[in-house]
Amino acid sequence: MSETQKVSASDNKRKNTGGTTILFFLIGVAISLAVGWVIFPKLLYLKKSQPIDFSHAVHNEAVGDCDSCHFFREDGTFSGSPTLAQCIDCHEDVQGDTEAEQIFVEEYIAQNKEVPWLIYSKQPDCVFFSHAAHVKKAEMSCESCHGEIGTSETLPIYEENRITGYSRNIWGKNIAGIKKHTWDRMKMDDCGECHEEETGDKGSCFQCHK
Amino acid sequence: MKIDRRNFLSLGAGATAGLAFSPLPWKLMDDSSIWTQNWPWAPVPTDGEASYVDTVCSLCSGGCGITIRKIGDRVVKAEKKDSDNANSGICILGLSSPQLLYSPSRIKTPLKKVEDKWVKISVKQAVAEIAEKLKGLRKDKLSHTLACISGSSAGTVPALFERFLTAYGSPNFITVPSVKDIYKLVFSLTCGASCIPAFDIANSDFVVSFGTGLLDGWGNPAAAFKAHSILKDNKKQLIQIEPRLSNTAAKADKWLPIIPGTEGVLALGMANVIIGKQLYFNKNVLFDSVTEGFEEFKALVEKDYSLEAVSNITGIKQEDITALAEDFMKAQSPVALFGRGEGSTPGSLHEMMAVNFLNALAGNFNKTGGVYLLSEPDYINWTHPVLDDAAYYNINAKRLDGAGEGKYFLAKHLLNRLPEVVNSSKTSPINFLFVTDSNPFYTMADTKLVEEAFKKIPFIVSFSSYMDETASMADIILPNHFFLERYQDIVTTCGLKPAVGLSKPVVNPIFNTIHSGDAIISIAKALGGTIAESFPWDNYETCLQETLEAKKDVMDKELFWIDESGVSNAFADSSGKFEFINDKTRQTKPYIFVDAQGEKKKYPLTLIRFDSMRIASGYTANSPFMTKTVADTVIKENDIFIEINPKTAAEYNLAERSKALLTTPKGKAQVRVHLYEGIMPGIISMPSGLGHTGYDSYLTGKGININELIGQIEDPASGFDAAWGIRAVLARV
Amino acid sequence: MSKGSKHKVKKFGMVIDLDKCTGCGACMVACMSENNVPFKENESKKLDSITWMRVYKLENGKSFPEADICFLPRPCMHCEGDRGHAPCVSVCPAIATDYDHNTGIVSQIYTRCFGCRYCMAACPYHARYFNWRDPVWPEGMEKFLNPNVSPRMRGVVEKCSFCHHRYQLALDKAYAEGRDKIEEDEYQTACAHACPANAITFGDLNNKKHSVYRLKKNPNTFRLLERLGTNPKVYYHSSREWVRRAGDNYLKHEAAKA
Amino acid sequence: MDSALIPEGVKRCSLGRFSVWILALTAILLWGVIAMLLCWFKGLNQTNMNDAYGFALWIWADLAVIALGGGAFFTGFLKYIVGKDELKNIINYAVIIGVICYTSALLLLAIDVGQPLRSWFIFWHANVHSMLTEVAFCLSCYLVVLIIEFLPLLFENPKLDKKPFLRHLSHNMHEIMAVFAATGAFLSFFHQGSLGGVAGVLFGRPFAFREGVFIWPWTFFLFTWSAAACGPCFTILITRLTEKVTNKKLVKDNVVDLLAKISGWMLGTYIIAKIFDTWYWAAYTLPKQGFSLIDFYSNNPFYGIWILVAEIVICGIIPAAILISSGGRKNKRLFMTAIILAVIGVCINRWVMVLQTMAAPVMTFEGWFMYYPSWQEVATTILPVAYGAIFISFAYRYLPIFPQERELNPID
Repeated sequence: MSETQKVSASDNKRKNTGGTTILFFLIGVAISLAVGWVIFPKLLYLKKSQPIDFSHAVHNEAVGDCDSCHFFREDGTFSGSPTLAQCIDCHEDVQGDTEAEQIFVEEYIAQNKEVPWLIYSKQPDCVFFSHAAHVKKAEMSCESCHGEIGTSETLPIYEENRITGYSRNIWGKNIAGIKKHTWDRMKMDDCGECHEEETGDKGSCFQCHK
Repeated sequence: MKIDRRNFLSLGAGATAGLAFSPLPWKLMDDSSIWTQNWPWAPVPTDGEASYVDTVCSLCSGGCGITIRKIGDRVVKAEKKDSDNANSGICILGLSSPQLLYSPSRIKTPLKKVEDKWVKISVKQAVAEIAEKLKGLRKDKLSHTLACISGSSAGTVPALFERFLTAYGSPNFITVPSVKDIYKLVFSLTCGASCIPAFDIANSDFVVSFGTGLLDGWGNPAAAFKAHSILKDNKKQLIQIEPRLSNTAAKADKWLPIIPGTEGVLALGMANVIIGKQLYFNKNVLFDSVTEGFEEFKALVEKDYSLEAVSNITGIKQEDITALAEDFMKAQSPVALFGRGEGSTPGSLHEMMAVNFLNALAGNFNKTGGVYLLSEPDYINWTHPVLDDAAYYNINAKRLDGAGEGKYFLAKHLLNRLPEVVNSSKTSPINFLFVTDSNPFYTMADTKLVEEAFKKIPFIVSFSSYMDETASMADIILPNHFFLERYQDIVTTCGLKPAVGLSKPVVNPIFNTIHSGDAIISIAKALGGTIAESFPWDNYETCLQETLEAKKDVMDKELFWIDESGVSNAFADSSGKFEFINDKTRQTKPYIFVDAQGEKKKYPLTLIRFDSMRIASGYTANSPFMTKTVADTVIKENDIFIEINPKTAAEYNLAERSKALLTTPKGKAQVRVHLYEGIMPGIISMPSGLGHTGYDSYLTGKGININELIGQIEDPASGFDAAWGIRAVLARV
Repeated sequence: MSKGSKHKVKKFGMVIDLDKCTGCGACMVACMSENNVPFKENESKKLDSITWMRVYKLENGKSFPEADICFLPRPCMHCEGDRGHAPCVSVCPAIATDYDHNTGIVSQIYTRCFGCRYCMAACPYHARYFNWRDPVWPEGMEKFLNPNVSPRMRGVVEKCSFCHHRYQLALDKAYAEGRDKIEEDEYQTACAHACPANAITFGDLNNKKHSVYRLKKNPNTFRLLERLGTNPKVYYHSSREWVRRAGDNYLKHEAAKA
Repeated sequence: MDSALIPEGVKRCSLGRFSVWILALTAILLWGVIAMLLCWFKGLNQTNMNDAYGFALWIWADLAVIALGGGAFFTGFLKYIVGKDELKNIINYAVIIGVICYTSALLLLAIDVGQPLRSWFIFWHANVHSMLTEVAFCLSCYLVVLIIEFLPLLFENPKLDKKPFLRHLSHNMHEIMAVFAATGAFLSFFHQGSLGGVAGVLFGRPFAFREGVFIWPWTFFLFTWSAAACGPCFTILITRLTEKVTNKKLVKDNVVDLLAKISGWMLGTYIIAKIFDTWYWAAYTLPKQGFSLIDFYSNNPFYGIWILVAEIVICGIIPAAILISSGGRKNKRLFMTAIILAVIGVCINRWVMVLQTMAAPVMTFEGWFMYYPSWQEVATTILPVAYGAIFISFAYRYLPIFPQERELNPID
């Protein structure tokens, strides 16, 4: 908008206005998009470190299988994260030379304190997830839902949604809800999607709710 | 470039448009709704490994085998034990045990009353203080002024308390009476030996119940229910005789409303029909070889219990009486039940004996479907406590309640006499009182009198787990573990075969409480001398282990040890026969049935109590869940309802839900009115078990304790409380 | 339910013997204890008192001494309606309740429900309850909460689920043991299991081996409000004619269903 | 002070007087807002609803305001589709009343649900079988239509009218208003009907249940019909009320007369259908379920046969007869009586379909359930009335609602 151009005052005003209006509109859009896509997710999730840096890889090598630590109980329920009592079996004393193990033995084993593990895939209380139905009946592998966590050297940062208190892994890492793997997102629709594929039917409410 | 208002509007519009294309509003909308799934103020139960622990419920005397479901170290559910064992079952009270375990009215630590306020003290301190006081009493040669009120007389814990009193030098161990005491009396008087009856209801084909609350809490409720269901399956008859259409009456094949207090008359009237028509010949039992005193009995019923007289007294038609007597005798295996309601009051000895004569006439003793006469499990074989001179001298002092002597020669304990004895003395004859496993201040009739007596007693130690009415009157409370936290042997006599059950700790004690067995052992040890010597056990658990010996292994596995040996030692008396009338019974001046207290003119109505499974009226009080099941025609807000026949209500100008003032010779209470066609005109009824002043906000202040309105009537024959009601009057408010 | 395997549809239901029911209320407490049903200080306002299982007291309307009463436990009827269109299921605007064609159980999902209460208006049995307030467990009492049932929040509807979680747990056990099927006694509702009078029988109405299959065929068996077409799965048994008649509405001259 | 905002050629009261009036209304509004907040923050225990009354005063109010707001769609239908052009003189007001009624309905629903933060589930997790889903969708869509219908009027405010963009927008919108009116009529037909369906499909509730065609019970059609009949009556009632308050004639009699005549015929035909429906229900539907008509009008302290007579005869046949006869319409007193009775009639109908349905026992061993609302329920139900009055006050003051106002009230 050159000032040398001879245009009537009113025209000038209108043009100026039209241009800036659009410009401001676009700025507004840009700000919102930036806030929504970049800043908001950062604010929404509280990052938490696990109490101990646990290496699945090391343990997997030592015990050989997932179900050595994550096993089914006699009544068919799944034990989930190991309790201190299980860990003590091997870790009564420091075995290796890692700092993590030392912390574990000194702060937890010695004080008989359960480790407050943060569970990435913990479903809300209203969900009844049957490991038996998936692992025993449908013979699915752990990896098909949990991915490669079993071979990881270190534990990822746990992200807790500040509003809901749930793990970010449930709603999905990607804020847009895009997923590539089964374990990228664990919302109800994801359960339904797989159920529909495998059984031809999303299932009834009570199949997974309690 | 000038920035004006328009630019800002534009910026805002852009921002708004942009937001719609960002995840922010949508994610917030979703997250806010997810937030409502788990509001921070709503609890999320922690998950863990499930485990099941079997134990024996001791919330009532039934002693059912139950299974406790645990998650981690939490108790989440009580269930009936899946087993064919006759003793496994559960009732509404047993199902409440998780709530009772975690109840806010639990006493969390030993307490001492200092200037009318509770002060927390340690177990050690409590034991030391109690021992100190008791030492002083003994020094003053007043050891016999120690008394103990115990909820039960069976099992090791009551035995320890009784032993303590003996070793200390007091004869005043008193148990809370129930219909079982009368049962024992009836049979020891007529069959000659100490035995307890077991009514084989399930196998009977004709059950006549004289007001027995078979389905209202009598005996072991779970077992009684099972037996009733078997009756139904086999299409056998149940006849219920009582003035109110109780739950039992409602389930019965026939309900015969009777003027309350005349049940014994009916029984003797039936006996007259049976004898007159010689119906007993069919039964082939009434030979002189098996009974004594029959001719005398026959003469008595023929003289005083003609059909016409009985009909007039009981309000039951003559033909109904005849039919009932005939049907009873026609049946293969008839049985007559006695003891009113759930059996918390002993009742009139003569009434019970009268009904039991029907069993005798039917010759159903020790027969399938009849009455089994069994001996009580006898497994506590401790050496006699060591007595020093002080103890020896005082142990032979007269019992305060007078039981076992003079006109009370039949009774062993007479708790009902205690208030009168205490109140009539200038200073309390009891200086020190232990209250264990019972809540006498609440459960005894004539609350005012009881309160006066309790206030007069200088020092009371309560062993209650709950802040109940008696505990709140105590000076020191040494709270017992809840039954899910402790070992204890439970003698169950309500089943077919007497059994000893083992309550096992399911969880570690959650509060700073102490097992009453351990408490009494500690007190004994603190007193030293022969008293300590009398308690050689380190703690209660070793005592129990040593007492039960090999039985404990059986009980650990099976929960129950069943005394197969002691089936019956009945008829071990001198004659070896059933004695209708003998020297002992002649002493009790036959057949005076207890009437209600109060002038008929001033109090034209009769108030009776009714028992309900949904309201626990004994030592254990209602859980919040149980109170939740109580109908709004029983309790509304804090108002209690009395049941009244619409005809009677009309006479008093009372409508449904009207407020009325209920007056009895013993007290007054404001009540509401529930019109009920299932109650005899002229009779009003009120549930027992309400009107607590102790416990928590889920129970306190709801309704009225019927014991405040009913006085006790000493049964002339036995000395037990035989009151079944009281005369009353209503006035519209 | 893997593809191809012949899957027999189950239809869980109850037969309640009213001749045996003593009205003791054990089923109510068993249910409340099992299902984390909240309680409050005053529960005498019965229209604001959550009782998934409620025992009604029926009266025959006659005067003393012909008066008679009968107790009738009322869980959710798990109506099948017409092919799964239970009165409550089809009205729910947000699919917070559904009819499971594999089990015949009508669900209620507390986290989906937004509290419009249309289902309560639809249910003639008053089997549905609303959380008018936040549930509160006094300090310490939250310890007995069952982790297999999620506690409800205020503002949602809840009702009897036939203890569906017990079915889930039984299935889990079966799967872990390499079984597909569960036995009759492996899945029993809390009320049926607790009933001291054995008045409640629970099982698969489609399974000839289950007791309910036989019991429901007794001529003295009836269902509540059958004439409305709700097609409930809870059957009642009574030898008393007046009780059977009380199960449904009849015009004065009509005879009750045999 | 606000003269720039007041349309040309009309007279309005002083700003001071207006402020006092608005303040008074705001006080009532605030009372409602407090009750509303109580319900939101403390929960629905603030109401007297209970497990027998899942639906109560609010749902009645919802159904009633939507029926009364039906004047908007039906007047629009008559003007734009049928071509009754005179009605342009009242359509603006009908639309405004519609907007008020429908926003009120949504507000009440937002208070009524136990979990307001989840209320969007009705759209996201919609159950196609539920009448309530149909209601929610049609109601929201129709509210959008109503707002679109209202916007041009808003832009006619002298201040806004100066913006060329808005003026053009307003003009163009006017031109395509027929399309919106048609859409509105269509949507209204469905949601008015589905509201009838809400009660009519309850086959567990014999009092409400009606047979019907395909998926729609007869109440579906009866509700639409009654809304079309009584909605315009409400528009007329509010118009007359406004005239009374402003002390001005705002709409010519011929316009009102036309609308009233159509309403009369609608009401007349509706009431015939309603009588037929009641007869069929009593004679065929109920006996099949073991009930007789009198079961629903006896044994309780309130619901007697009088309510049926009141609904059908007093508030149905009588007003219909008055409105159909030109003599009846000419007589001012009779006319207003008829209009008021018609409005009451539809409210009674909605009341019984909700409240009496809840009250009547279905299981033989239950009794009638009686209910009275808590103050919080009453306050939140009055809230929309205050809000509506404020809305109308502002609209009347600043918008040229009544095209005939200038002509009828010339400024000297």
